[in-house]
Amino acid sequence: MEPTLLGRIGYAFVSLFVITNYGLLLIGSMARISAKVQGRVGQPVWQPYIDIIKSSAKRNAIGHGVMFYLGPVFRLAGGIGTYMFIPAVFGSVVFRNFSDSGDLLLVMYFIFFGQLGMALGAGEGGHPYSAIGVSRGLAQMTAFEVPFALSVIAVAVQYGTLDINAIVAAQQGGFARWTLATNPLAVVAAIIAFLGMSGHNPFSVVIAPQEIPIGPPTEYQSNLLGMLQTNRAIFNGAKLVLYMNLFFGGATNIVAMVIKTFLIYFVNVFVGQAFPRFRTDQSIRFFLGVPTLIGIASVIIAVI
Amino acid sequence: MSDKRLKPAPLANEGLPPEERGLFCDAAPREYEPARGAWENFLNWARSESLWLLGFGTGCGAIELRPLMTSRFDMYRYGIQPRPTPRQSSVFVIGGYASVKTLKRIVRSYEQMMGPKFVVALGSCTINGGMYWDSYNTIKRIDQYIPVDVYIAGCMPRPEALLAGFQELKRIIKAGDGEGQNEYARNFDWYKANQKKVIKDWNMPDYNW
Amino acid sequence: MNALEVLAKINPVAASGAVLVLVGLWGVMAKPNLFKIAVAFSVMETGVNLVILSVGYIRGRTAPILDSAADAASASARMTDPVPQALVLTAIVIGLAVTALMLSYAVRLKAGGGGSSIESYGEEKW
Amino acid sequence: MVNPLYLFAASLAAAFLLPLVDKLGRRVSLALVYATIAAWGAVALSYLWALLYAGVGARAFGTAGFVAPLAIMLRVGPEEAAGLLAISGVGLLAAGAMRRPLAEAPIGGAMTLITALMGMSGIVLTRDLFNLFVFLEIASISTYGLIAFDDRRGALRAGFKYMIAGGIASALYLIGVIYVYRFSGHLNLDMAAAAPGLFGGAGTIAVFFLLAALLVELKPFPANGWAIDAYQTADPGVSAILSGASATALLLALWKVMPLLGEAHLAAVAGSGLATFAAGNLAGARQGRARRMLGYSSVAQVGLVAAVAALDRLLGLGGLRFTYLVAGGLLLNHLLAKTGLFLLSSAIGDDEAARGGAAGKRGEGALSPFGAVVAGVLAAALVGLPPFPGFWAKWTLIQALAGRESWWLIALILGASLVEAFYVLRWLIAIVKGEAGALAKGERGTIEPGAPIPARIRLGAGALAPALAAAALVVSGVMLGWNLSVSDPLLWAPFAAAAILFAIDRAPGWLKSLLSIAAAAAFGWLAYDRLDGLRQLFAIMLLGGGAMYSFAAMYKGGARRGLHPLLSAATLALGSVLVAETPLGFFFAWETMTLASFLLVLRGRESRAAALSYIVFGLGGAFLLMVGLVAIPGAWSSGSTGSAGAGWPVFLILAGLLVKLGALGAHVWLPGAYAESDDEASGFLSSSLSKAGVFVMVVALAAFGRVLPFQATSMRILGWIGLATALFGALYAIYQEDIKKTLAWSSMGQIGYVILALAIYDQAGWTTALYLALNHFLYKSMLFLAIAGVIQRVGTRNMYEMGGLIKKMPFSFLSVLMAIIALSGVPPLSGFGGKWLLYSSLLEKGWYIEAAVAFFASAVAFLYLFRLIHTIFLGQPKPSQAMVREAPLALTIPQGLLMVVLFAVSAFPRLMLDPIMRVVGEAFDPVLRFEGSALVSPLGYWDGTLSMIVTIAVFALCFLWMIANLHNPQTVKQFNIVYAAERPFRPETTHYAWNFYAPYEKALGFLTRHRGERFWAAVGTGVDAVGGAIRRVYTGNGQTYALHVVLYVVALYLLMGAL
Repeated sequence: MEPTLLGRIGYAFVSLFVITNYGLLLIGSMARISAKVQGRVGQPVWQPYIDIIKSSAKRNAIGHGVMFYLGPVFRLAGGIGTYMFIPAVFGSVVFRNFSDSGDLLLVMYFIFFGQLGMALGAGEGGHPYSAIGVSRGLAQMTAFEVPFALSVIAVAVQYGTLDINAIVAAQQGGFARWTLATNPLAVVAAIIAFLGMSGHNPFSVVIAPQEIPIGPPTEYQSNLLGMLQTNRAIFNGAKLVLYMNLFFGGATNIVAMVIKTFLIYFVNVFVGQAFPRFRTDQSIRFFLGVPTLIGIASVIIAVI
Repeated sequence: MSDKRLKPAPLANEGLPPEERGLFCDAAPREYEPARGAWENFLNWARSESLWLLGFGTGCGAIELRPLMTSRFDMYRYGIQPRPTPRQSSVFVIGGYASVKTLKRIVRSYEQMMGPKFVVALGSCTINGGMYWDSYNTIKRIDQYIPVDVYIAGCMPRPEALLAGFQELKRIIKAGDGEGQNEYARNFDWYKANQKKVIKDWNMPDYNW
Repeated sequence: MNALEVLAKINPVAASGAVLVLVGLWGVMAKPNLFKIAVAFSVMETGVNLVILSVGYIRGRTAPILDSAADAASASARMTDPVPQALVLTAIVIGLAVTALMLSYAVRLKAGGGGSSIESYGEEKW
Repeated sequence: MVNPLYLFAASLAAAFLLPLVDKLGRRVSLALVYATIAAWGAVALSYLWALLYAGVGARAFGTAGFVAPLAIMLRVGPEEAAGLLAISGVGLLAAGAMRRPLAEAPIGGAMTLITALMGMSGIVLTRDLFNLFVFLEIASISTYGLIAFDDRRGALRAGFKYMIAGGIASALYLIGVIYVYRFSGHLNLDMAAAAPGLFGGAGTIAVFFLLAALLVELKPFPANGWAIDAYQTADPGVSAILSGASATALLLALWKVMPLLGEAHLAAVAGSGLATFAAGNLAGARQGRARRMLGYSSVAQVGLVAAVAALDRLLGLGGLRFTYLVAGGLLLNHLLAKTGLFLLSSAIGDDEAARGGAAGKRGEGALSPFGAVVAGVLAAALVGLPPFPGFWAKWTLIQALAGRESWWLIALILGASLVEAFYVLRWLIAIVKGEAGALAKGERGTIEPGAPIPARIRLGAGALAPALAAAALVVSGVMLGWNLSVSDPLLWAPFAAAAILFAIDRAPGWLKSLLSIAAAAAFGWLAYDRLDGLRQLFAIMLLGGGAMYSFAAMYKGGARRGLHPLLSAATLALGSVLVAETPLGFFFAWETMTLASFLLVLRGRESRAAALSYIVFGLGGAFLLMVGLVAIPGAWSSGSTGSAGAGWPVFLILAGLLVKLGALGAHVWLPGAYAESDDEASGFLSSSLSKAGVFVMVVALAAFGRVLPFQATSMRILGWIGLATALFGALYAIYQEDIKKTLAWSSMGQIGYVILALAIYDQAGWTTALYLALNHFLYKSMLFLAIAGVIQRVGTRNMYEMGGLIKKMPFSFLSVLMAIIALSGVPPLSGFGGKWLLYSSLLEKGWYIEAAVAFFASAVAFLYLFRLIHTIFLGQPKPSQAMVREAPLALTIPQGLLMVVLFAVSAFPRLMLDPIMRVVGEAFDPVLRFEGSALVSPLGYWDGTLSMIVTIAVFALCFLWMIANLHNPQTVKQFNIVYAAERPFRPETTHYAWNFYAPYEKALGFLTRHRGERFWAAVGTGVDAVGGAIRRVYTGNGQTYALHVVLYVVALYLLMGAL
C-alpha cells in the first residue's frame, strides 16, 4: 500500500533517525577498533554523541559571513539528501526514503552538493589552509571518481539499469548473485575509490592535521562543527548503503544492512591503519593507474 | 538562545596601525550566561567527557603530552583527544615555562578558542617560574595573563600526573566551576594590561576573536 | 633532308634577326652596366624588326609598289607583303622611345649618386 | 554611342596642350587632367547605359572610314565599357589622391598620367593585334614615365627594372604578332581567330609568343619582381593605377586573345595564374612593408582572375555569365579594394620607402573611427567577406569547380585565400589598432622599439578616395548579391542595422542598446513564421542572447563607439543563419556572422593576436563548410534530407563546424578570442554565437547523418572529438589565472559535451545536446555577465588579485553560485538534467568508456569552477578593493532574469524538455519519455521536481537546526583566523589563489602542454618559411628579373609541350 505524503515524511524521519544513530555508533566503534590495532583501549563507543553535544553546547561562536554559516547547512543537507535519494533497505516502505526522485546518477551527483557548499563556506572563512585543503580534496576527487564511475558503469551495464532498487532486486537470491561474485573487479575498483572518498589513509592529505590544521573545516567550531560531525555519520552511512546496494546484494532488513555496511567500512579502517599517506599528486596518479585499469576491465567483463 | 546582556563598547585596538584596524574584529569579549539547572549539569557533563586538547607545544612540558596518546596511557578512553586548531579545542594545555614570545601566542590562541574553555598549566614554571624564576625572558605566573583552571605541579610532571590533572579538570567542570572564559571577560582590562606589560611588540587586536 | 637543304629553308633575314634578338637578350641579362643594357635592348629591337621584315619578304616577289611589275589586279600575288614594313616603322619609333626613356632613367639614376651597375640598384627586394 | 576615337583625340590633345595650359597655373592644368579622365568615365558610363539598359548591342568602330581588315577596329561591348569605366574610375581616384605630388612635380607627370590611361583604354578597345601592341607600348612607356614622375629614388630603381621586363615582353609580343599575321594572314583579332592557320603546328607557337608576352605583362610568378618593386616604391596613386587600371586593361587584352588559344595555352594560363595566386600570397604573408604586401596581393589577385577566365574555357564552368560574374567580380573587387588600400596606405603614411626611405611616418597610431571603417570595408572586400563582390565571385567559383569535381583547385584557391586573409587582416588590425611593430613581425628590427605612439591618425581629405572605393565596393557587392537572388531582406538586416547604428555612433549607449534590442525583436517577429521548433529554440539563444547582451552593454557609460553596431550585426547575422533558405543565403549569413564577430573581437583591448587567429580559423572553417555545402547538391534547401550522393562532403561540413566550435585540435583561436574581446562580447561569443555552430551541426546531421560513410565509426569518432574537447577544455581551464581565459576554456569544454551528445545520434542523445546547449546558454550567460561586472569593478582579470568580493557583490556571487552549481551538474539545478541525460544516453548507446571519460571531465570541471568562485568571491578581500560596489543594473537585471529562468527550469524540467523532445521526436524514435514529472529512460529515471522539493526541504531543516543551535555568534573580520597562533601578514599574502591546483599540475600537467598551439604554430612557421623561401626569388636585381622572365617563358613553353 502506497503511504500518504505525510506518511512518507514520517518514514523519512524514522529512516534518518536510524541512519544517524547507526552512523555515529559506527564511527565510535571504528575508532575503538583502530585503538585496538594500536594496542589501546580507545574511546567509548558513544564518544561521538558526547562530542556533538559538547560542540552544540558551546556558548559562543564566530562566523565569517553568510556563506560561512551556510557551509555546514549545505554539508548536512548534502549528507541527508544523499541518503534520502537511496533506498536503504530493499523492499522496506520505511527505508525507501525518496528514492523515486532519481536513480543512481542523482545520488552520485548529489554527493557533490554538500562538498561544494562546504568548500564555499570554508572559503569564506578566508583561511588559506581551508582553500589548500579544498584544492587537494577536489583534486583527489576527480581522480577517484574515475574508477568509481567505471565500476558504476559496469554495474549499470551488467543489470541493464541505473535504478538502485532494480540493481538490488537483480542481486537477490544468494551470494552468487551479488556483484561481488559476478563482477569482483568492479567491486575492487569501487572499494579503492571508496578509500579516497572517505579520506582515510593513504588519502588523508586533505585534512593533514598539523600541516594545514585539518584542512577545510579549520575555522569551524561550535554548532557549525557539530553539524559537520553529524553529517559525517549520516553521509558515511549513506555512502555505505549505496555501496551495499550496488555491490553486496543490498539488504532486506536492518540487521543485514548493519552487518554489511559495517564490513564495508571495516575495509577502510583496515587499510587506513596499515598504510601511510600519499601526497596529492601521488594519489591522483594512483587512482588513474591500476584502479582505473581494473575499472575498465570490470566494464569489459560486464559487457561480455 | 543568545545572551541578552548589553554588548560592551568596541575595543580601540591601539596596537594596530590604523590601516590594519579594519581587518580585525573590534568587539570586546563578554560574559556568557550558563544555562540553568539540570540542563547545564548535563551540558557540563558532556563538556567534561569530551575534552579536546589544543596540542600546541608551548614549552618543554609539551613532551609529556605525547605519551598520553600512546597505548600505555591512552587518554582517549577518558574522552580526551588532541585537536590541531584552537577553534575546535576546549582545553589549552600550557606546556611548562612560557617565554614572552610564546605568551603572545598563548594569549592569541586562548582568545580564539570557543567557550566554555579550560586551561591546564603543567609544570612548576607555570606556577612561579620554577628554575627560571629570575630569567629575563620567561613569565612567572601564567594566571596573571589567562585564567587557569588546573595547575599540575612538578618538573616535569609525569603523564600519570597529567591524567590526574585532567580528572581534576573534569570534576571542576562538572561542578560548574570551569568559568574561566567569563572570568577572563570580567577582568579583561586587568589581564590585557598584564599582557601588554610584558609583550612589547603588540601587533594584534586587543581581543583575538 | 641533308644539312644543306635545312639551311636553304631557313630564312636568312629571320635567322639573323633571331641571332640579334638572342644577342640582345644576352646583353640584357649579362651586362650589368645600365647603358649597356639600353644598348642591348636596341640590338634586340633591331633583331625583332628584322624578324618582322622577314615575314613580309617572300622570295621572288617585287617590292610592294604599284608599278609595271605589279598592277592592282595581280598585286597580292606578285608583291611582297607591305604590312610588316608598316609595322616595323611603328616598332622602330616605339623602340626609340623606350631606348630614350631607358637612357634617361640611367642618367637620372647615376646623377642621383648611384653606380652605373644595375647591381647597385637592388634595394627593393624580397 | 560616342565614337571612342574622339576620346583618344581629346586625350592626346589634352596631353600636348598641358604644357601650354600649365602657364595658366597648375590648378587649371590639373583641372584639364581630371576633366579628360572624367570624360572617359562619362563616356564609359554612357556605353554601359546603352548596352545594359537601352538594349543596344556591342558595336565596332572602324577608323578612318574603313573597316577591318583595312582599318583598325575599336569594339565597345560590355567588357570594354566596364573596363573603360574601371580604368577611368581608378584613374580619377588615383589622380585625385595624387593631387599634391602632381602639383609639385613637373607637368610631365600629368601628361604621362593622361597618356597612360589613354593607352590602357586603347588596350581595352582595340581589336587589332598590332594596334594592341602600340597601345601596350603607349601605356607602358607612359607608365615608366609615371612611375618616376616625382623623381623619387626608389621608383627610379624600380622603374628601370620594370622597363627591362617590359622590353622583353614587348619583343616577345612583336614576334608573336608577326607570326600570327604570318600564319593567319590577319592582324584583326576576330579574323585571325576565324583563320585555321593558327591552330596546330607553328601557329600554336606564334600564339604562344603573343600569350607569353601578355602573361609576362600580367606579372606572373616568378617573373613579377619588377612589378612588386614598382608597387612598393612608386607613389601610391601610381601603384593603384598599376594594380587596378593597368591590370584591368591587360586582363581584357588576355580575354581578347583567348579565342586564339588552344587547350594547352589555356592550361598554361590557368596554371600560371593559380601558381601566381598561391606564390604571391605565400610571399605576401612574410611582408612587413604595407605597399609591398599589397603588391604581392595584387599580383596574386590578377593571377586568379586570369586563371578563372582560362578555367572557364577549359572546364566549361558556366560560360560567359559565369566569367563575367566571377572574373569580373573578382577583378572589380580587386581593383576597388586595392586602389582604396594603396591610397589609404598613402593617406596614413604607411610608407617606409617614400620620401627618402626613412622609416614609415605612420607613427603607429590607431585610425580614427571613420578611417577604420573604410579600412575595414576595403580589407574585408579584399579577403572575400560578404557582402562585397569578391564574396559572391568566390562562392560561384567554388561552386562551379565543385561541379567539375576539381577538388585540388578548390584546395589551392582556398588555401591561398586563407593566407591572403591572414596577412591582409594582420595589416588591417595593425593600422586599426595602431600597434608598433605588428606589421614588422616578418621584418624584425625595421621599426625601432620605444617610438612614441600618437593617439589617433585622422585622414582628412586623404580618406576621400578610399572612402569612395569602399562605397563603390558596397554598392557593387549589394547589386551582385541581389543579382544572385540573395534578396531576402532578413539576410541583409545585419548590414542595415550595422549601417544605421554606425551612423548614430556618437549617440549615447543606452539609445543604441535599445535600438539593438528593438532590431533583434523586430527580426524575431518578422522571421517568426519561418522558424520551426528547432529554429525557435535556437532563436531564443541567438536573438534573445544578442538582445540580452545589447542590454548588458549599457553597464559601461558613454557611447561605446563601434560596439553596438557590431553586436547588433552579429546578433542579426545569427538570426539570418536561422532563416536562410538557400546554401548561398546560409553561407552569406555565416560569413556575415564571422565578419561581425571578428570585428567584435578586434574591439577588445589587447585583442590583436586573438582577433587574427579568430578570423583565420573562422575563415578556414567557413571554407571547409563552403566546400561541403557546394559539394552536396541541394544542401540546405529547406527540408533536404540525406541523398545517397552526399558522402564525404558531409565530413567537410562537420570539420568546418568543429573548427568553428573550437573542437580540440582546432581550438587554439578560442581562448584568446573569448578572453580578449570586450567582456559582454565574450559572453555573447560564448553563450550565443557558439550555438550557431551547434545549430548548423544539428541541421547537417539531421539531414545527412544517416548517409555518412561508415556511419557508426564516424559518429563514434565525432563523439570522441567532442569528448576530448570536453576533457581538455576542462583540464586547461583549471590552470588559468585569468578569469576570462578560465571561462573561455570552460566554454570549449561545454561545447565538447554538446558535440558528444549529438554524435550519440538518437532521441536521447539529441535531447541531451539541445538541453545542454540551452543550459549552457543560461549559465554561461550568467557567468559572463557576473564576471563582466566583477572585472569592471575590480579592474583586473587576474583572479588572484581579487578575493572576498562576496561581501561587496553579493548578487553577483549568487549568480555565479547558481551558475556553477548548474554548470557542474550538481542537483537540484538544471545542470544535473544535462548530466543525467548525457550518461543515460551514453550508456543506452553502449558508449561506456566515453561515459567514464565524460564523468572524469565533469569532475575536472569542479576544479576550475570552485577556483573561480573561491578566488574571486571568497578568501581574503583586498584592501585596495574596499570601495568596490555591486555590479551595475544593466548586468544584474539580466542575471536576475536568468536566475529565475534557471530556477524555473530546474524545478520544472518539462518547461525546457517538452519543446526539445517535440523537436527531436520528429527525427528519431523515442527513447526517453515523461511519466508525470519524472523523466524515464530505459535505464533509469529522474524527477527534477521531486528532487528539488526534497533538497529544499532538507536544506530548510538543516538551516533551522543551524539557526536554533548557534549561540552568540560573533561575525568577525577577515584577519580573525587561526593562523598558527600568529596573525596574517597581509591579505595579499594570505589569499590562497595563485597556482591553485599545483599538485594537479604535477600529476597531470603533462596532458596540457598546449600541443595544439604548438602544432598550429609549426604550421604557421612552415607557411611563413615557404613564403620566405619564395620571396627570396626576388633578389632586387633587374637582370635576375629578366632571367626570371626568360625562364618563365621557357618553362611555360615546356609545360605547354608537356600538355
